[in-house]
Amino acid sequence: MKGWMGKFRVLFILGSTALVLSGCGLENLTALDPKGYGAQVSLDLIILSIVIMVFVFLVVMVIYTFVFFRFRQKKGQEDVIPKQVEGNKVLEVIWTVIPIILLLILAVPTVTATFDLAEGQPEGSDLLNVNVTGNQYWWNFSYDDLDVQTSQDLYIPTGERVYIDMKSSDVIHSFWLPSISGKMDVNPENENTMFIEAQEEGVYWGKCAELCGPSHSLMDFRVVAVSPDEFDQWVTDMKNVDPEAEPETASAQEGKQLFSDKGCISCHALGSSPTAIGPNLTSFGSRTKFAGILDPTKENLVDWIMDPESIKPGNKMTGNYKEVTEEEASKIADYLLQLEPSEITPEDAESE
Amino acid sequence: MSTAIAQKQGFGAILWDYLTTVDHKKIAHLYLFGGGFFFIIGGLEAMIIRIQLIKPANDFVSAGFYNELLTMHGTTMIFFAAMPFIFALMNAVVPLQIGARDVAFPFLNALGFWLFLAGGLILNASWLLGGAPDAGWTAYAPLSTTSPGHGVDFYVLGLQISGAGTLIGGINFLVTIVNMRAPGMTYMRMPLFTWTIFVTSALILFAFPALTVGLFLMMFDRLFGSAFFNPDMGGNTIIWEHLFWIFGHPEVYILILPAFGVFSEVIPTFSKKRLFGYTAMVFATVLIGFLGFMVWAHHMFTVGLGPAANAIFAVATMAIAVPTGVKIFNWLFTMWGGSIRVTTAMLWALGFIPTFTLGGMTGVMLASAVADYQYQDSYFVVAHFHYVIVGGVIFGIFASLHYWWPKMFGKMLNEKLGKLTFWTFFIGFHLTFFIQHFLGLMGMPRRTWTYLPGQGLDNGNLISTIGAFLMAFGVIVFFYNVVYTAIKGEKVSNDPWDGRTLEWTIASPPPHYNFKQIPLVRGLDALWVEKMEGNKNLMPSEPLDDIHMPNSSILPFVMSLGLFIASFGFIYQVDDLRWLIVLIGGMLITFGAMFVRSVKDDHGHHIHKEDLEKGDGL
Amino acid sequence: MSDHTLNPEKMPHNPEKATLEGKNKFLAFWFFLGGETVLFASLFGTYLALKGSTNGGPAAEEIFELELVFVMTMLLLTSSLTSVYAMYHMKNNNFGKMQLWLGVTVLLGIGFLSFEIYEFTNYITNEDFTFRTSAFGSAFYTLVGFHGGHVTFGLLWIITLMIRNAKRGLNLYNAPKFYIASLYWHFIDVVWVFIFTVVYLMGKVG
Amino acid sequence: MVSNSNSSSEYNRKKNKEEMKQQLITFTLMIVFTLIAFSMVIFEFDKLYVIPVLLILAVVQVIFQLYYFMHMKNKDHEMPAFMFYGGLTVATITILTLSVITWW
Repeated sequence: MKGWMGKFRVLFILGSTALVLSGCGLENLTALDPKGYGAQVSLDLIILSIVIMVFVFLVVMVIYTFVFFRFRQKKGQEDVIPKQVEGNKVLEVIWTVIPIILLLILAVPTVTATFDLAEGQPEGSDLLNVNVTGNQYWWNFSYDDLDVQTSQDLYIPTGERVYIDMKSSDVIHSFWLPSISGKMDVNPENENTMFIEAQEEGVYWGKCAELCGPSHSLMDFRVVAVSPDEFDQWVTDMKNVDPEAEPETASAQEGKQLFSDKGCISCHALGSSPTAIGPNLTSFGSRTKFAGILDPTKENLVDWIMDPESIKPGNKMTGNYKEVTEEEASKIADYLLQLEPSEITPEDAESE
Repeated sequence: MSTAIAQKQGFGAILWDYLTTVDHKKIAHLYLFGGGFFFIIGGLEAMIIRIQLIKPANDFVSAGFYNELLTMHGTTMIFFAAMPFIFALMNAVVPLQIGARDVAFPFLNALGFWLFLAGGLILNASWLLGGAPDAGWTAYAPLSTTSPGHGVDFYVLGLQISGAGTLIGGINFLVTIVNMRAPGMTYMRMPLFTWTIFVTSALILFAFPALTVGLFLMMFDRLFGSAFFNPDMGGNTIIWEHLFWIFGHPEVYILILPAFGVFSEVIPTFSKKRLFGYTAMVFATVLIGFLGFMVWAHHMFTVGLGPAANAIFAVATMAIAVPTGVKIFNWLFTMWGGSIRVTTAMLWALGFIPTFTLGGMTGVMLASAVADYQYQDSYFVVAHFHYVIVGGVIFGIFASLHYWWPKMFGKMLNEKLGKLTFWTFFIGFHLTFFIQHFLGLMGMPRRTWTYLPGQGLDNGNLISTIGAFLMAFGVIVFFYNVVYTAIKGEKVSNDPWDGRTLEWTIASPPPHYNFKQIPLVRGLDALWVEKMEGNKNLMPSEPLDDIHMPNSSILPFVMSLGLFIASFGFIYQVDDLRWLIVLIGGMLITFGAMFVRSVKDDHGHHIHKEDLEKGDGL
Repeated sequence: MSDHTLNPEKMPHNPEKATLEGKNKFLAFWFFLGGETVLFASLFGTYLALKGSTNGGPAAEEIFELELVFVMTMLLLTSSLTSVYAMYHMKNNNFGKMQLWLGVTVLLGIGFLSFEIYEFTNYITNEDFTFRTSAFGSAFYTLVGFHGGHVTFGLLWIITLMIRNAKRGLNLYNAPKFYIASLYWHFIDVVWVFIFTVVYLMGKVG
Repeated sequence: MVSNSNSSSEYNRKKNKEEMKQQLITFTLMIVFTLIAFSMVIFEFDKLYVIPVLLILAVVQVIFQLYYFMHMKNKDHEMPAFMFYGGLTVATITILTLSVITWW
């Protein structure tokens, strides 16, 4: 489908630049400005279907406008009785056959693309595999082959397919990365697989697209696409993390103590230990957002620790740790903010 | 129990008359006002949703409450506004169009209405009793099965009971149309509206049982501890999705086909031309109905059914565009060469054609499975289904109400107010929903309580909310029109629109026996045929004789009341087993009424020839 | 309608379809059965999707007892024949014999139902296999239970009809009622044929 | 007139009897099929072979029920047959779906 799609694409790029300039969504979030393979395939089909459909719509509207102005009852014609036409077989055949042809033009690339995007991982390839777990209301990413765990921010290398195996720990979620790949549901009883492939570096927005509870709209995540070298660096750094490492500042040291005293540690894992009840905090200091939606400032983090319910209603953190004062929360925040085990951070992806 | 008696007596008598009526015309009134009531509730919910989304990071309503609103908006609008409106039209028009004195089962007809009302009240009672359902109108498990509180229980029982009513109604109209057509009305002489109701009723018959089972399974899971949708015990949530959509997709056609039927009556009447390609239209209707059962999995493209299933359902879905396109072109060519009068009803039809074409366009776009990976569960889908359901069904209902109001109530809705309603609603509608296509593609998921600033979604949502207010204004004007007409409207003759079908041959509103003598039908557009031959009315097919009519009965109301009561027993027995008493009591009322019905003979009554000759009716 | 039109001296050949009400009932009931087909299909589909999900509880091949199912099948099949006999006598306008054969049908139905109740109690008490054991358990009891519910309703329906009309005999008003009750009874048998095949026999085969 | 209606009812009686005979044969066949089905399972025939045969036997039995016991073979049953087959179509795709594209 690529060859003849090219012409449409040129047309569309001209048109879409105009649209983007006039505000067609946020870069790295909108599906209209694809940065990944799946999103590109989807957009090609979207454009093709729009072109066909706009053609149909124009035909309808031309007839409609003509009929309306030409045959509207005029003064003095109230008693005119038009000829009662039964129908016309030729016309019926025409408007049955032409749509069928138009639909076939759309159906063939649709079927091809459906099988293309469903392609599994080739046998014996060493492509990256990530296990994605959807939880109310956060995402866990586990690189099982690499022995690395992370939450909320998914790091991937650019230019290669990353296979993600998705499963939910509670209700159905849907993993949606508009600018990279479209979406797939995350079901509780079976594993769904899709691949994502980012073509350029960047921090891409992801969202949960299946209603999953009160904070469904706040279940955002991000994909950090970095160059393969940077990715390898990141993996090495993450592997060498020492979860027990002492922080440097006194406040952060106290924070570390509070982190275990207040019961945080019973839900949140550090390092590569497998998924716990809450997000893995190994590289918390480098997070693009806190709790998926808050700008990464200390103030926001303190607010979150003090009262998560007011920020993400229905989350599972509320009420599951001992009460903290603002001062204690600030110390815990200091501890968490210095958890930056890797030099590779989202800024590397964005600065490119 | 006739209108004559009711008019002489007070409010109590009228109320009793409506509680016991089995007259299809009065049941149509009941459906219309029942549907109107729930339409207002669903509309208010929609307005709160739009106010919440007017700006980013808004907290006009809380997240939990928002989920209740969106669930109730969807459920109410589909099951308790659109469906009863369709049933109101069926009841008001079909027996008249086929030249029958009533439906095949007048008693069941009343039962269908009261079950619908009981279901709607149960569902909405949840607002007052600790929270509405909050898992979306699709109620995907396990979110729905694990949802705390009793909200989803109200959803399950409300839909189950109203669904039973719908099923009864569907069978009733199938039999009515098959068995009770006037002499000479062959299948290929049936008005297209009756045809669409026939196909719709068949869809109801085959689609609703799947929902019934789905709801039973969910009820067992929530109230009796079974494990159908509980993955921890081997359950499987996809079963719910399949059962829901095996019902859910035909449901969309159940709603839209009658609207197609309405336009197929309105457009010929106001173009003064017979429907272009009647045979093709009938065939297209049947084909749409049939294909409606083959495509449900296009709601599940992202579920992970695999590429083969996705490809098959994608192609099958696209196929539906063909008969739908046939219909659009046949409507256009009905107008071609006609003499178009732009009344309010016709205005809605004229507004419908481009709007629905857009909705159909996005429908085909959605059918392309891979493109759907982007649209699915985004605002693009929200825009699409509002284009077809509002732009198709609601436009159709507005058109039909303006068209048949004089027949139903004997008074003409005010045309000026009608046109004001149309223009505000039409513009408001496009303002609200057109922009949502783009919001979806720009990354706004469906059912989202709020969105963050700086994602490029602010302006679109603001425009959308402004449009919603305009739509609300249009609806308010319509309700004002209804009240205005009731008080000041002019009485109309039998045939105010220069109609073509049988319902325009009798008085407006019709006497309760409809036809003094059953007419003899001599062609498609039976009245038009006679008009062209210079006859004022149809020839009777029978001599004037006693007319056999069914008796009114309170039993349908009592049966529904019993189920209404029993539902609360079902819901609350989880908390306290003493509620089982309520459950059993309610069921006893229902079964008792059924028992009375089956052992008490009811042969109906006769209106005597002499009374008919006096022209009085009773 | 006057008594005369309902009790003509000569019964027509098909008394169940002699009046418009009868024709309507006949057609509506067939349509209803069309809908019931989808209802049971949904239950069968659910059962097939979940029959392997035993969640550590008993599986199909471990618990089903074919002897019992065979007896139940024979009872229900025979009751289908006896209700055919009843309709045969209805068409010959022999009310007494119709009542007799309906009575036999009811007895066979009660027999079937008793065995089913025994079967369920046996599973629950001796095999520890309940509605809540596993998804398989839920699906099994729901499918077979829905059928059992239909049997119960059918029995109550036929008994009510028999008692109500015992004194006044057959007429054009109640003939359609008897006829559709017997249709319902046959449909119950149709469903059972699939239950014993799909649930029990195929469950035993594995 | 009287004798005429008598002879027609005589004719009907005969026809009913004829039909009853067919129904008895149907019943016998159904019993035989049931016996075959049960014994195939009890004597543990090969699974690959048993399941399709079981299903065919069930379908044939149901056809007997529908066409003979429920009279679908008689005239005036076009509409019932049409709607029943409508239901059967939806039923088939429902079962097919739930047993094929649900996981596994």
